[in-house]
Amino acid sequence: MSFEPLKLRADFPALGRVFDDGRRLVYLDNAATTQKPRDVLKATRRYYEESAGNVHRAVHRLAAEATGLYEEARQKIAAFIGAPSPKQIVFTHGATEGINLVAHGWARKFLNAGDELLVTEMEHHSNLIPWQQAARAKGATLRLVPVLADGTLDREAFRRLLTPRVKLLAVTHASNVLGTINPIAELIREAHAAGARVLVDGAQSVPHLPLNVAALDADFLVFSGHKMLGPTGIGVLYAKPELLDAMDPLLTGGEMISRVWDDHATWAEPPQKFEAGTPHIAGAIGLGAAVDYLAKLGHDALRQHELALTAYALEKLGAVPDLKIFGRAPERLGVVSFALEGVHPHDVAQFLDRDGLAIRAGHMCAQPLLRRLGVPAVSRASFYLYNDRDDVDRLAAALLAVRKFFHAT
Amino acid sequence: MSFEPLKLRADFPALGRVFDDGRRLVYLDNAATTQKPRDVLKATRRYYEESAGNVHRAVHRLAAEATGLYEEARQKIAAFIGAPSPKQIVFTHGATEGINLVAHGWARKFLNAGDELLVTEMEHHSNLIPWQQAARAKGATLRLVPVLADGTLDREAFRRLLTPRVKLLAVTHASNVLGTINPIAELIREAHAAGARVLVDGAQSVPHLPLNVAALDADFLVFSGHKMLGPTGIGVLYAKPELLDAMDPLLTGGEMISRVWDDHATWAEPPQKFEAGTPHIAGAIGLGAAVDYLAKLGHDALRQHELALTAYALEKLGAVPDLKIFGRAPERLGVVSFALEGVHPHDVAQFLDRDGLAIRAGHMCAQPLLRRLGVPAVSRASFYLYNDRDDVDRLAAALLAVRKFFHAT
Amino acid sequence: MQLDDLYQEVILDHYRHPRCSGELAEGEALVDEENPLCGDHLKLAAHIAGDKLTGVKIQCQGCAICTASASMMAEAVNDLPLADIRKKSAAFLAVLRGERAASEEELGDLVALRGVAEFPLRVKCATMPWHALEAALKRLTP
Amino acid sequence: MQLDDLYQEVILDHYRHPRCSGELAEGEALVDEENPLCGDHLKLAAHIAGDKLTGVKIQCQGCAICTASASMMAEAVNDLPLADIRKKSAAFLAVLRGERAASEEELGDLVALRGVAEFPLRVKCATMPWHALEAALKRLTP
Ligand SMILES: Cc1ncc(COP(=O)(O)O)c(C=O)c1O
Ligand SMILES: Cc1ncc(COP(=O)(O)O)c(C=O)c1O
Repeated sequence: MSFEPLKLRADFPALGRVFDDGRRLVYLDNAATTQKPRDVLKATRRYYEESAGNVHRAVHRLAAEATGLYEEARQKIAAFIGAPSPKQIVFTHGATEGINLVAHGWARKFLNAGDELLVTEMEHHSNLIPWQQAARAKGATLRLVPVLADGTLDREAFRRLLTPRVKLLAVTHASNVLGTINPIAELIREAHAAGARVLVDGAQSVPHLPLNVAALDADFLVFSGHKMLGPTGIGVLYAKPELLDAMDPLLTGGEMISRVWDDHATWAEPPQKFEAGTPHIAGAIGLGAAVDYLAKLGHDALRQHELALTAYALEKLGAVPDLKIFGRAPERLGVVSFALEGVHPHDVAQFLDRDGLAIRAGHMCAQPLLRRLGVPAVSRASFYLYNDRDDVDRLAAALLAVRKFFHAT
Repeated sequence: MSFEPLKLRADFPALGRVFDDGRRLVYLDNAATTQKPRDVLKATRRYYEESAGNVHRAVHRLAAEATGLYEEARQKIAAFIGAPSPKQIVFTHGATEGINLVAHGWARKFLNAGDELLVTEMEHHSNLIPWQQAARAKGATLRLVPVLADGTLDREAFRRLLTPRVKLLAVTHASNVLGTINPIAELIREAHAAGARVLVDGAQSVPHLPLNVAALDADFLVFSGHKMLGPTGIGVLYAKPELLDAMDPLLTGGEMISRVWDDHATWAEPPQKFEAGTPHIAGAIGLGAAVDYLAKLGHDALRQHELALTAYALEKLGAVPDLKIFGRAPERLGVVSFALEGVHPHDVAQFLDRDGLAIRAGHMCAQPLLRRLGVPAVSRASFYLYNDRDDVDRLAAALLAVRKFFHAT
Repeated sequence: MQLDDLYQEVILDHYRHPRCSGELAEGEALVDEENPLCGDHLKLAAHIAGDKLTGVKIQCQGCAICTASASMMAEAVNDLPLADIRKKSAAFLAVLRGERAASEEELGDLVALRGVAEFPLRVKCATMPWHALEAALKRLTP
Repeated sequence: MQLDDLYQEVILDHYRHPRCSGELAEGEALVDEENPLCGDHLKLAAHIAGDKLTGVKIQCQGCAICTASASMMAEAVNDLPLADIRKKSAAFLAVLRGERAASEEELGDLVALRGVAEFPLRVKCATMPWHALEAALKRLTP
């Protein structure tokens, strides 16, 4: 199938936006959040306009329909990531909440003093701070696998750090700064061989890469809907059944109980056990529609498109004088972080915004990584299915213009 | 202003629904979740179709607009409940998450063994189980204020239980089963006089009653957007500034930090400190629009309408033979729970559904209360701004029909 | 799907006059199941004689569907060989899950409950007694 | 609002050649502020002589707006009576918050930064040095 970003763009209302000066929006901040196709908006609207009942609670038709749509979304998502059962799909706020559920409900329950937690230097704050907190709460030690100069993990160091004391490896499948795709299958295999469980932060990978969680044998996987065409406020925690059974819930209250007495209560089976309170019904339904959209597109076709576009971008940006690109991993996402000598990333982003380009500037929620890169901030362009070479050309041209403005005057 | 439910109904797409048999939907499950007016759907759609950037992170226009809309929603909500500052408004999943944030971040930090927590027998599971868990974790004792036969709190018992050992009173402003509106201002005053903090569960009251959190002097207030015309997946925790400062965050990760090192991190100021990860941007914006809608309507006018409708409903349902109504508090919401002698509440709801009426049947997430009422389940009709006397008439007629079906044959 | 199909005369009859039904004393019940969503509550007693289940007695507090299902089940499985019970249970649950059509031959009176499959939120009401039975069998034949 | 208004020549000049700027040794800085959203980082040293602030020295790692604001601020407040500094700070912050119009008389060169008020997400970049100054004054005059 030939991939036609320009045609796909028509599915995304926001990408039709033209600014006052006549320039069209070039959206290159997809690693932060993506735009939403009409199908997703339609699915959530349909829920609100037709079936806006609560789930799992009433026998009237609105509630029955809502429950049906909500559980159907769970099934779609299970199929999308290759989960053996929809019961392994817990709906969360997003990747951050998913990690916290494990850091509280599993790590705080099963870690002992002297145990170790392993993360990497390229983690997003969301996959670092919850483990700092869990380690502190349990007297465990948190260690970071170093990142090499090319933006890949130091595999030697990883093996050295992977002692029998390590109870969990929490690692991002792909870096939101460097674009590096980690060899997740191998990491999982080695961690399992060493007796450690593995949590995969799929916030950046699930939207872009073919992934089968059962084949990978991941113990936990988290991701966010808003980074994969879905609504805000919804995400997923996948886990193996025995882990969901063993874990404690973090949030308690309505919907997650079996029986309740004055002084104690028993929990429902997973996934309900982890979904306290009225869930984000519209969000789950919207994420189901997003997954449909991505599945129809085909993960392999999407990957080929992004690979080609990224190669093109690296070539074009490589030709911009005084531009330094961070991360040169051979396996990478369409995420390119860079710095223009003598111009602060914020100023770069401000000028690009004037030209209609939306990129991100800042610490990318990865302060430890940026400290190692020796910069307080970077600029980042990140691509998705609706970006094309024209977008990259405009990015390169805008960067040349910024450089001229700051260097010339 | 005269209140015209029929006109208002036109603002709600779902309420235009007509079933296959030609009957229009009569939605009487508002205590579970409410329908959404066009304004709310429009506001969230506008975000997705025009300004779908992430918040607080980038300098491009989409992010700037998204941040502006998100923070504007916070301001609207602050004004709506009379919060002195928008910084006191923490966006959550919903009421359940808000209670859990306090049960973890405040109670687990400040409770000591031997301390007491006070709740009531009419609490929703969401305002009971988190305190059971906190009490257990800290060696504190949880006590329940009894409910009298008429559905009001036993104020004598309350005063007896309100010893200096009580560190927190967690109480619902209004019961989702009995409809009872608790004398919240007095409860807060007495609790404060005894040295206890007060968390108000406003899930049922904020959507229906005029409420000024500063005048009430509540320490914490939680509520859910989906029960007040807003989107799913969004809610609010309000707290006094010094409590937000003192509380620990429950979820950690991106967006809630100040600085991050390999082994520790510092937190941002409230409310960001409690909003880890990408927030439910569309949800917050939608809740802002819902609050606009309610404010335009006027809380007093809404209250008058619901009072009149409830009086009418109590009269009409009172005339249905063999129908027992639970709760006869003088101050009440438009929430009426009942049981039809010899017919299980589930069967009642099933028959009403056939007639186009959506009501709720079950334990209402209040098993301890239902145990006291001596029933395993009840049926519940709950009203909102778009319900009118015709809806009540249809309810009464449908109940008579159910009774006939089960009693006659 | 009409509601009258759901609430058939035979179902209402079992609801009003549950068979094999009675108060179960403390310790008498093999299982004590609750459907927390609706508050349905069921206790079941029985014992094994030879290859048969016998003395089935049920105390059920539930909706018409649940109560009738429990009553019809009790009648259907009492004094039946365990192997037949297992077959019947599998057949009934498959029909309720919508996995296959109901056969009167196989299910007897229980076919009256097939309509429940059309009401996804009520399926649990009808299957709960059978899950309780399965749990009881597990306890009786460890 | 044009970007050229934001990045005026005077701002770019301060960005490229920050005044009162230099490396601050360990322990020399009164405050060490960071804007965690962009990674802007600023240290400030100064002392009091009589009723004046003097010896203002700043080490700033930030965007053009932040660096220029810090530089212009340092120039504007060095050797100024504390009372005048407080007035200037309040005026500047009010302008940046969009609460009132900028007056060249009051703010001098600093008026060049008024355009930042039109870019809400950049306001922090311009105000951060002033918040650092306020923190420093608090430490110097407890
Ligand atoms: C009184 C009360 N408290 C708390 C809740 C929980 O709200 P949510 O499920 O939106 O978190 C509800 C609603 O179900 C309620 O009625
Ligand atoms: C690698 C990675 N992990 C986790 C997150 C957190 O995702 P969210 O903010 O949606 O919870 C992000 C996104 O910012 C990310 O890029």
